[in-house]
Amino acid sequence: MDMKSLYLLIALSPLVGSVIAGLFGWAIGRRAAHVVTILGVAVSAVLSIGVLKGFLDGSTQVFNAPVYTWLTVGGFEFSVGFLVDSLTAMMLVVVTSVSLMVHIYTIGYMHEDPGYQRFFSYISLFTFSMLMLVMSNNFIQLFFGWEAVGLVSYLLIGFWFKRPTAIFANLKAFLVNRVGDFGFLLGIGLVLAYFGGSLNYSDVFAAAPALASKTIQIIPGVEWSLLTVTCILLFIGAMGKSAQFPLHVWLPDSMEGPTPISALIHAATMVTAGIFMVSRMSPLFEMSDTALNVVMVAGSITALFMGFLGVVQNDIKRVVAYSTLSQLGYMTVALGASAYSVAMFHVMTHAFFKALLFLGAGSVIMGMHHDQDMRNMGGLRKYMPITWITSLLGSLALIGTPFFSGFYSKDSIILAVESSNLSASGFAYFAVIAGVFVTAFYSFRMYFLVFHGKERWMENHAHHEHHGDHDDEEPSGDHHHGLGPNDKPHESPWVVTLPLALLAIPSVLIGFFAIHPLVGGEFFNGVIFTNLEAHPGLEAAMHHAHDAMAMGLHAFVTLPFWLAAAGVALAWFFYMKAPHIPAAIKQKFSGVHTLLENKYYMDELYFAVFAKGSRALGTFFWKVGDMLLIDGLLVNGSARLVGSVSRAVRKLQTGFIYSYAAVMIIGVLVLMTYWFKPLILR
Amino acid sequence: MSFQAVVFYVLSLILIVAAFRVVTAKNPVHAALYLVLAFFTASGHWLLLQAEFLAIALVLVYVGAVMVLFLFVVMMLDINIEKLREGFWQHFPLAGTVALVMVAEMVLILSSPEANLAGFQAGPAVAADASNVRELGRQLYTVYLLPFEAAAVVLLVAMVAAIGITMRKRADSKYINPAEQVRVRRNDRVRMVQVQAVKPEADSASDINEQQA
Amino acid sequence: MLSLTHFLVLAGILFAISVLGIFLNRKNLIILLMAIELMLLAVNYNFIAFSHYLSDTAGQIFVFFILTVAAAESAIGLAILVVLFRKLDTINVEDLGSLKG
Amino acid sequence: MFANPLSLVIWTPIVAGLLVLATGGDQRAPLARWLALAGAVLGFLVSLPLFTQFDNLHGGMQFVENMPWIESLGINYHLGVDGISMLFIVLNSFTTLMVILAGWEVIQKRTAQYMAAFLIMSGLINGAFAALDAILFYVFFEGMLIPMYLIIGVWGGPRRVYASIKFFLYTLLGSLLMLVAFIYLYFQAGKSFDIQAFQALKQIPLQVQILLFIAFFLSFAVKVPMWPVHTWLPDAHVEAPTGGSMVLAAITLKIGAYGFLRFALPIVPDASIELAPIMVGLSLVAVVYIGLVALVQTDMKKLVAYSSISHMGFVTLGMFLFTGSQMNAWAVEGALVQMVSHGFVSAAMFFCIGVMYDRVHSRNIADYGGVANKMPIFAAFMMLFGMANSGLPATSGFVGEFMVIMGAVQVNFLVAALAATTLIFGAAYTLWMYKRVIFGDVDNHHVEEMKDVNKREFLILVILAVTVLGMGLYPQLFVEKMHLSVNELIAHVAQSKL
Repeated sequence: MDMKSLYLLIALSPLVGSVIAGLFGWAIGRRAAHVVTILGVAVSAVLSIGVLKGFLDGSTQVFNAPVYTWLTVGGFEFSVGFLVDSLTAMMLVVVTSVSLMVHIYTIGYMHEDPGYQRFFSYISLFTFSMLMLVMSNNFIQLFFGWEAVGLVSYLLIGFWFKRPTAIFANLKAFLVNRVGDFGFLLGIGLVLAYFGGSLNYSDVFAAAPALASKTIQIIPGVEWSLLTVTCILLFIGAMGKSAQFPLHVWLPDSMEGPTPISALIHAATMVTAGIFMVSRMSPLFEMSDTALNVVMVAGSITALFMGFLGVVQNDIKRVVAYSTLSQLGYMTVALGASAYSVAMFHVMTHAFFKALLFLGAGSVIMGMHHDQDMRNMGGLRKYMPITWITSLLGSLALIGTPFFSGFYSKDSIILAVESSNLSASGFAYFAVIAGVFVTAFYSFRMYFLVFHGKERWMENHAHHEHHGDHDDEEPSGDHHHGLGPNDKPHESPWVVTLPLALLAIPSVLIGFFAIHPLVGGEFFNGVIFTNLEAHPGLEAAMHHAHDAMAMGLHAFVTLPFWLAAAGVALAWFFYMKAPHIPAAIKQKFSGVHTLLENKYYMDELYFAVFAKGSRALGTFFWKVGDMLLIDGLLVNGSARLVGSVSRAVRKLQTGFIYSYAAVMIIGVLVLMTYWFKPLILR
Repeated sequence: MSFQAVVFYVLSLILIVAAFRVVTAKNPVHAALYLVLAFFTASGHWLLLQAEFLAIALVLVYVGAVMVLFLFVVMMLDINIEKLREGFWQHFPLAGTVALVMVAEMVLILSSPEANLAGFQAGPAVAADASNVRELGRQLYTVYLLPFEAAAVVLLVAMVAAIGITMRKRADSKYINPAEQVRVRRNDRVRMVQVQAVKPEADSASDINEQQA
Repeated sequence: MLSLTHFLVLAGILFAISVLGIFLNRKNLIILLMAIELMLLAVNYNFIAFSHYLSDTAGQIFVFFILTVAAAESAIGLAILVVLFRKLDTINVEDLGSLKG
Repeated sequence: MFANPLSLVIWTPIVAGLLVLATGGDQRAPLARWLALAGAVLGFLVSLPLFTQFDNLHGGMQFVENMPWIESLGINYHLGVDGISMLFIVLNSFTTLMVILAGWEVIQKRTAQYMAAFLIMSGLINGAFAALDAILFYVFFEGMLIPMYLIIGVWGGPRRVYASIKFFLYTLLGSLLMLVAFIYLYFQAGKSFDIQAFQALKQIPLQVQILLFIAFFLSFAVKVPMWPVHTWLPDAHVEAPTGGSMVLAAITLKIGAYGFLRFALPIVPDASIELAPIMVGLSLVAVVYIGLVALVQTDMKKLVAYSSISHMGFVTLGMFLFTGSQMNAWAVEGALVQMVSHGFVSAAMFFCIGVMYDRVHSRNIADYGGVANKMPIFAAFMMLFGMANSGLPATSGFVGEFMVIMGAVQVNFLVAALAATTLIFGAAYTLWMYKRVIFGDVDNHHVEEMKDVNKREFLILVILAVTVLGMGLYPQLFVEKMHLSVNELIAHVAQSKL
């Protein structure tokens, strides 16, 4: 089987599963639906692992060939084609393995949901789109995968379309993604227009060096470097997809969707598409420092400020969501420091432990009968041992405890940022360091609130006041008002705990083993291009990456480790020893707290400016522009004008002869004077 | 002042007074008679201009026929004059000014040098025996034959129209339309009926009484 | 010596008087018809004067045709007057406003 | 295999229409319907050889027919079709078939006349696209209005009379000046109304060219519709029956844009170049301004009507992107693809609204809510068409817009940026409408009683979905037909005629 059909099989098998489950789901029943989809994803997972192994031991070469011509116009040819190299191979494995775990997990989670087959069809359709995005060898197919992924996330967030908050969140997600795609499409336009007239990566990267100094006048008279504009536009696309600072508002709301998709889409795969795209475009980004600065600033803002928000959340899924946002910020900062391989490394490790945390949160929610409010939880470690252990491992990986995978990737990022010479690297370094403390604090706040301390669902069940968030229950059939005073949360079935265990392993070990080849070694050579002279950031990270064990041991003396430890200690002290202190702080700094509570009022700002603004503008254009001016004045206006003119003229017909005679005579007189004017006035 | 000028001015004076009286007469009959006077003076003028045939035609046609027609109509319709005269004089100022302006303009135009009317000298004296009528007749039947025939048609049309408009169908006339008589068919008029040759017996007499009752 | 202007001025005055007539009696149709006859007379004047001074009989022939037309016109005018009177019992122009716009 | 396919494509629907008309009153409605369906299918089959036997390697006119019609004036029955117009004839026959199917049980009163009107209109539209003689084009161009006027006027909604009169007058007034232009050109081209003779004219001073362009602009801008003269379209759509809306959106708008390509650009190239910035400006207004207006509509049909104006704004934008005197090949082919794809997508959207209207008899978004609970299959199809309407890749909606934006970036980045905002507005108004209508809980008892699509509706939805997806996944099939014709047009327009 030649490589092309192998890759076709990898890409298309989830699609086949999705189509069968989607169109014939009602016919083949629930079991067959999930079997078919899991089979599809499993096939592509196994094959992808084979491909990755091939790349690791150097046996498979880079594959770059078109599959079919989509469109030829004006001499240019657009085709759907595959480019599989080490970067793609890694992403293939990440996407397919996480997707497989989520598929298995969903069997348990969506057990009673009526839209069972539909859900399975959607998540395997998502896997197909993600694979197409990752394996594309040109911008068109990348854009196709980009939008298809946006569409499926729209479908999945709004999966329970009965819930008004869900359908609001999915519209918001799609539109914000579309804003990102708007910038992305313009970036592709520039690439097509100026980079040698082709959209294949290879040709574009070949044409890029020659355009280093080329400038473009978007606003007449202002010269901007073409590369900077293109890279910033492409990054806008990445911002939309990976929820970076200005376009991050949709990710927290996307928790409306069922938990499996939060794990799959909003933690592991879709949100990393932006990071993948930027590292794929590394040859372009390397040539424009301003773009890298923009990337770094956006990343650091997201990393730090979204971390703060994680601290005040009471809904378990939202805490994890904000932690995703913050970790994405870390990856973007790494991109900014042109440490693309480190960013991709963090993508991989993060995919595993974040998916683990999400699924763990999902299993806690199932245990608590779909009550997501952490204030009703506590001391679950006695009832849900596996979930407890795996969530603990996930949290440890997240905060970067040495030897865990999170540590290796996060610390490499910190090292890279520390030694980056970009103007924004100072602020970025501060943000990243402060982020470590904040991440540690909120992740262990969650850990202690959920797994340790008193079983609060018994005490305050009486006054089950309505807490802030409106998205707490899913209407999926079963009763959803949390545990009664005397119910006991039970451990989730094996279908749920197995994926947790399977995900826990890579969350702990993968960092140790993968740091050397990915960061230190030449796994990404030829794929990711880093201009080390100009941007030394990666140098430091690579230097440490040679010996994982040494890096781990050395960590105990470095600043990030102590910050993390301080974060954990503070969280333990606040939520175990003296639970009244957080409430006191909340009173004292109530202003700050409400600010954080309302997510810096970003949502309200966007809603007011964009949603209300465009509606107001639209109404103005419609009412004044169309109705009043064009319709009222021109169209009906002219009709009324003709009417009134004819009414006026009608009065002239008096019906009496003498008035006609008089008019005739006066007419003669006027004519006479007019014609003979020269004679008369002589 | 040659004799002609004197005659011209006298006749013009009469003409203008007559014309003025025509339009301002209270009684339409007076107006008609003044108009007759105006026509007579006009034919006098035309004789001055050696247009004898037309002068006579004017008298014959206009005064003879048209004015008679007017008088006939005026007499026939009993028009209450007072109603017609209401507000007669209140329009005079406006009418007067319009007329005056018109006269003034004409005079100005005619007397201005550009109109070089002076160029029109009186033609050579027409030979004594030259007959205006023969000349006119020759022209009519040679050069203007078509317009002449057209004029004849116009008159015919006028005649037919006048009759057509004013014709009234008398209600009581026993006029029979011969075309309808011709179209009558046999069975419209004749009907075959089966009648018994024998007179029915006495018993039927009682029926007749009943019918009459 | 009589020149063309005399006759033209006279015709002008006649024409002006008939205009005066039309303006003046707005209600009496017959006077209106007479004023029109007067106007035609004025026009004939001009023709005759020009024909005389240009010694070209065309003018006179044209007057001949004007006479025929004038006769026809007055005939039909009076016929309409008669029918009008028969229908509406009045020839007062005020009452004839039925063709109002 | 056909002697003259073009005449067949024009006259078969018309004859079929007359036959259907002959079936008379409503008691024989089924006969009228089946006859109409046969006519439409025949019309479509006859138009297929145009597509299959079309020679991609020949840019000029194909299937040409030329017979004298009125010798004294030099007008002849001259037909011909090239890469630009052929697609529309096939699209028109296809849409007529869809419309006949769509209006099957929906139209109860005067069914025969309804079906006949569509068939006759289909013939007239084919004529307009195939005509190569100016007067023949004008006759079909005006003739096309009458059936549409009747369709809106007779089977329309409450304010149908106002809408149909407005539609008719708007288009008619627009096109009168065009006739004047034809007559001027008639004399310039030495007593002949042949369009190719017009195009071949060499010396036309700029001043005259601008006047001619304005004449063509007035007539075609109304049809497209471009921004200031577009207000007839929402009214016409709101009042037209489902079938009427489908044809109006799918085909009649294309005549205007086709007119620009066939008349305005080749005959008066210098004026087109001179006035291109204005046209681009108007098109951008159409994309952005109308996009925003569509956002706030409360009536579904009005919303889709405004959205089709916004999409057609892309078409006119694509045609008038000049770099120097060179038209942009990308943008022109993008415009043509956008026209064809908009034909499918907007017809499908109107059909969906028609399906819902047949069940609830209301077009207001507020009267709906939670339709997905009752009509899941329909909701899936509407999702596909909604996504196509907002230009999602892999659907036909994306192809045209993508090519126009790519062309626009080469010409002027700001223009491309403004045009690209359609991605956001398009998605915003379509999906917001979709959310309020389809998603959510069942809103009221009307929605409660809605039954899912029946066999006939399902068939139409499947066919339209196949076309929309097919064109999205493999647009090459359509684009390769138009390459040479577009290149010839570009080369022709590049030569100045001053």
